[in-house]
Amino acid sequence: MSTVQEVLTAALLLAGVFFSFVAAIGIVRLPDLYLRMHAASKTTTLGLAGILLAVLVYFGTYEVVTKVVIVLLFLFLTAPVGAHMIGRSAYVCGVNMYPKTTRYDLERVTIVC
Amino acid sequence: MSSLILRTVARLLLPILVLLSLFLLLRGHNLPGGGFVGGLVCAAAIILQMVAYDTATARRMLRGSPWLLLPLGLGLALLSGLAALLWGQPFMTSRFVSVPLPGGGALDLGLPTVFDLGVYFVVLGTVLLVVLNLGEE
Amino acid sequence: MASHLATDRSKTLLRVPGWRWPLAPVLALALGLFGFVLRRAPAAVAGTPWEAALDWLPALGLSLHLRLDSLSLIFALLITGIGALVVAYSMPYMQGEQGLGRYYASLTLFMLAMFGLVMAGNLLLLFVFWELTSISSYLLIGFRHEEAESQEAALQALLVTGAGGLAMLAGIVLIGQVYGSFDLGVILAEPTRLRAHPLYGWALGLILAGAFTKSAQFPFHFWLPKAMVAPTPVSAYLHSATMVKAGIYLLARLSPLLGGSIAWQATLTTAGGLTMLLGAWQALRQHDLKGILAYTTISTLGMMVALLGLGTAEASQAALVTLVAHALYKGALFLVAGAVDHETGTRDVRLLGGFWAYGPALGLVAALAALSMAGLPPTLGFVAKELGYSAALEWSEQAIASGGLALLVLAANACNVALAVVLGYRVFFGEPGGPWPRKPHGMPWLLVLPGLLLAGASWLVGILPGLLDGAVERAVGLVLPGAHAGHLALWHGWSLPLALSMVTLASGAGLYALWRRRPPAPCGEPRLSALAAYRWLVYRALPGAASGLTRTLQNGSLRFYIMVILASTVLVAGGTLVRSGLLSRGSLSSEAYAWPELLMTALLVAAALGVVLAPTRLGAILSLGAVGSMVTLLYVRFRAPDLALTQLLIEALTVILLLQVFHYLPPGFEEHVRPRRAALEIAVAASVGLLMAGLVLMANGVQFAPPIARYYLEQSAPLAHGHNVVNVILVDFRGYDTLGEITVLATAAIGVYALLRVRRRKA
Amino acid sequence: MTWVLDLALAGLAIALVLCFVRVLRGPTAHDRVVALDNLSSTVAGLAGVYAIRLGEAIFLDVLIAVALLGFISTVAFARYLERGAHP
Repeated sequence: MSTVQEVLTAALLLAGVFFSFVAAIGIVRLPDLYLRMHAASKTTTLGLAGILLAVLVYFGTYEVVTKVVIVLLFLFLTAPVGAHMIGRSAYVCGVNMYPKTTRYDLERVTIVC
Repeated sequence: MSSLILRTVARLLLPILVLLSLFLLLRGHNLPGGGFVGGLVCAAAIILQMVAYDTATARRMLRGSPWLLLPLGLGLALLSGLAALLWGQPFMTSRFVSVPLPGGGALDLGLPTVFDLGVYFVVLGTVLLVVLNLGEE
Repeated sequence: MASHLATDRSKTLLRVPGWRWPLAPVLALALGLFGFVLRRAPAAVAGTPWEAALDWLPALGLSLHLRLDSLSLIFALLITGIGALVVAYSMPYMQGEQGLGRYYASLTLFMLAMFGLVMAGNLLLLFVFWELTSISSYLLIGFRHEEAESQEAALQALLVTGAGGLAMLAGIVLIGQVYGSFDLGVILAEPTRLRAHPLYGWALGLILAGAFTKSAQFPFHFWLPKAMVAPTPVSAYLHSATMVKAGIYLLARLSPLLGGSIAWQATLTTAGGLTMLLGAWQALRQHDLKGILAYTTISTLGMMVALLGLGTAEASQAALVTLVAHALYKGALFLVAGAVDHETGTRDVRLLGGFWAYGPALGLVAALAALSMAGLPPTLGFVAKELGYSAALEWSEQAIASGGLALLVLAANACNVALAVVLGYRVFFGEPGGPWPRKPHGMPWLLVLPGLLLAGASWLVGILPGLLDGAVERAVGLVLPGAHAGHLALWHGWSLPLALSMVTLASGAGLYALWRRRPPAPCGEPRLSALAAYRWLVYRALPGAASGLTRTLQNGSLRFYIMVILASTVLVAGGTLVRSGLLSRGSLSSEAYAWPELLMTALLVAAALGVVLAPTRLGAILSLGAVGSMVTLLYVRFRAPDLALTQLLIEALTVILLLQVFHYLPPGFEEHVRPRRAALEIAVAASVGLLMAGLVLMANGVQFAPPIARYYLEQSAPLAHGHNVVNVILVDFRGYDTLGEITVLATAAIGVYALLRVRRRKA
Repeated sequence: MTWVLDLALAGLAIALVLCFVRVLRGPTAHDRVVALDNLSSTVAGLAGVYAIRLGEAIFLDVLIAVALLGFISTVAFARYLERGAHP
C-alpha cells in the first residue's frame, strides 16, 4: 500500500462523499421536484463514481477492476434513465413547477400519456 | 405507452443482468450468491422488461411459461438428491468432480451445484408466476 | 363381519330348508367363547389366572393383555352365556326387520368388546373396550334409526356414557402417572401407594364418574329408561345383564386400589342407596313392562353399588351374588316381555292380562323368573337377598346405622316383590284391561327356550349354591385382598335375615294390592330432573356458547384475527420467557454501541414509523423501501454480504409486488379505526416488539448447546468443497430442509396463481 | 487514512439523514421516490466505504445489487405513478 495509492484513494473517496453530501443538501433545500431531481442523479453518478474509483485504487486486483468498470458503466447508463422516467411521470401527473421558473420549454409539447 | 428510452435501455440491460444472475449462481458455493440470490436477480431482470414493455412481451421473452420452471427446479433438486443413491450412499450425499479450467484453476462441480440450479429455477418460477399474473390486466 | 355376511346373503348362502339359520357364525362365536371360558374356569377359581399379552403400543404403555381371573370369570360366563341365548332369541324376534346385518354386527361387536373389557389386564385396554361398548350400545339403541325417539335415546346414551368414559380415561391416566404403568398386575401389586398420593382424590372422582354414568347411578340414570326404545333382545342383553354391569365390574376390580377410604365408602353408599330407592319408587309408577324392568334394574344396580361401598367381605359377596341372580332373572323377564310384546303388540301393563291362555310355557318361565326376583327360597334371588340383609346388619357396630340400612334394602326389595307379582302373575292370570293391537298367534318355541334356560339356571344355582361358591370366594378375595367370606348356602337356619325376608314378602304383597287398586298414572316430567339438565346442556347451552364464541372470534375482520394471533403469541411466549428468567441472562456486545450503529437504528425506527403513519399506500411502500435499505446497511456494517444481498433483493421485489397489487386498491387507507380499538392494537404491537427484542437478547446471551457453527466452519471446505458457509449449509449440509422449503415456495406460487385465476374468471 | 474513512462515514451519514428528511416530508409522492433513490445510492456509497474500511472486496457485489435494484424500483414507481395513481 504505497503512500501514493493511499493519498489517491483518500482524495477520490472524499470527492465522492463531497458530491453525495452536496446532492443531499440540494435535495432538501431545492424548492421543487425537478430541481431536486438534478441533485439526486448526481449522487448516483458522481458520488458513487468517486467512491468506486477509490475502491478500485485501494484494492487494485484484477477482479475488482473489472467489477468497478462494469458497475460504472451500469450506473452511467441507468441513472439518467431513472431521472428521465421520474421527470416524465411527474410532468404527466401535473406536479407544478417552482413559480419563479424562467425557461419553460415544454409549453408547446404535449406528451401522449 | 412507455418511453422509448426505457425500452432501449431495458433491452440492453437484459443480457447483462442475466449474466450477473448466472455469475452469482455459479460462484455461490464459495462467495456470496447462490441459487436463491441468482434466481431473484434474474426475476428482477424479467420484471424490468415487464415494466419497460408490458406483461405479454415479458412472457414472450421467457419463451416458455413460468409454469415449466417449478417442476424443472424441483425435479433437478430431487434428482441431485437421488443421484447419491446410485453410489449406494444415503439420500442427499454430495459427490464432486473437479473440472480443470483453461486458466489452470479447477472448478468443483457437484450435486450441490445441481441442487442450487434447482433452487434457482424454483425461485425464478415462483416470483415470475406471481408478478406476471398480478401484472396481467 | 361374519354376521353381516351371514344375514344379508343368507337367502342364498345358508339356505336351510324350513328354518333359516342366518346366525350360525354368531351363535358359534358366542358358544365358542362360553366353552373357552368354561374350560379355564377351574384354573381361574383355583387362583392361577389364564393370561395372554401382546404389545400394542409400548410407547403408550398399552398392551393387548387379557387375563381371566375368577372375578372376570363370573362376568365372562354371563356375557357369553346370555349373549348366545339373546342371539338365538333374536332370530325369530327380529325376523322381517330391515338392516339385520347391521344389527347382528353391532351385537357381535358389543359381545367382543364386553368380553374384552372384563378380561382386560391393562387399564388403557379396558378403556378402549369401554368406549367400544358405548359405541355398540349407540348403534343398537339407534337400530330403528328413522324414528326420532330412538335417535335421541341413542345420542343421549352415547353422550352420557361417552362423557363418563372420558372422565374415566383422565382417572386412568392419573393412576398411570402414579404407578408409571397401566398394567393391572403392577398396579394391584401395591394398592396403598395411590391412596397416599395427593392425586388419589382426583383419580377416585374421575373413575367413579365413569362407573356411575355407565351403571346409571343417580344423577346419570335418565339414559337407561330412554334406552328401552331399543329392540327387546338388546335391552335384555345390554341394558340389564351386561353393559350396565361394566361400572360394577370396574368398581369391584379397582376396589383394592381406590377402596378403603371414607370418600369411597360415603359416595358409593349414598349414590347407591339413593339410586336404589329412586329406582324402586319410579318402577312402581311405570305402566310399560320394559319401563318397570328398567327402573328395577336401576334399583338393583344401586343396591350393588351400595353393597360394594360397604367394604366388608359379606357385602362384596352379596353384591356379586346379587349380580348373578339379577342377570339371570332380569334377562329372563326381559325375554318374556319381548315375547309378550311380539305376540300382542303392546307392553302396557294396564291392557295386558290372561296371557296364560295363549302361552302357557311363557307363563311358566315368567313365574320361575318372578319368584327369583321376589326372592323366594329355592331360587338364587333368595340367597342373594339373605346375603344382602346379613351384610347390611353386620355392617357397622352401631345398631341404628346398620338397622337403617337394612330397612332401606327391605323397602327396595319390597318393591321388587310387588313388581315381581305384577310381571309373573298379573300379566298371565289377571283379566285383560282392553283390546290388544294384535291377536296372539302361535309363538315360535325359540322365543320361550332362552327365557326358560335363564330362569332354570337361577333355580338350579339357587338349589345348589355350591356351583358358584368357589368362584365367588376367590372373587371376593380379589375385591378385598385378604378378606374371607362364608360359604354360600340356601339355608342359614332361623336367623334375623330370614325374618327380614318374611317381612319383605308381606310388605311386597301389600304393595301389590295397593298397586292394583290405583293403577299407575304416567308420571309427568319433573322440571328439575337430571334429564332436563341434560337437555338444557346439549340442546341449548353448548350450541349457544359455540355460536357465541364463533361470532366473537370469527367476525370477519382480518385486523382482528391478526391481533388475536399476536396477542396470544405474546402471552404464551412472553409468559414463558419471563417466567423462565432467561431474559436476565441476555447480553448485548459492547461493540454495537458506536455512533454509526445508533444512527442506523434510529433511522430504521423512523422509517418504520413512516410506514405506519403514511397517509397514502404509496407513502407506506416508500417508507418500507427505506426500512429495507437501512436493514441492508446494518448487514453491511456487521460484515454479512450474503444477507445484505438477499435482504436487498427481497425488499425490492416486495416493493414491486406491492406496487402491482396497490394498483387495484384505492390510494388512501379506507379503514378508520375507533380510538379505543387503535389503542389496543398499538399495545399489542408494542408488546410483540418487546417480545422480539427480549427473544433476541436472550438468544444472544444464552448458549443452550455448544454452537454448531464451529462444526460447519471447519467442515465446509474439506467436506463440501465450498468456502461460502451460508450457501454450503443451505445446499449441502441441510439440503433436505431446503428441498422442503422450495416445495413450499412452489406450492405458494400455485396457490397465488389459483387465487388470481379465480378473481379473473369472476371479473 | 483512518480519519479519512471516519470523515467519509460522517459525510455519508449526514447525507443519509437529509434523504430521510425528504422521504418523510416530501409533499408529493415523486419527491419521496427521488429521495428513496438517493437514499439507496447513499447506502451503496456507504457499502463502498465499508468495503475499504473492512478491507473486503466482496461488498462490491452488494453495491452492484443496490444500484441495480435502486434503478428497477425507481422505474417501477415511476410507471405506477404514471398509470393514473394520484401524487
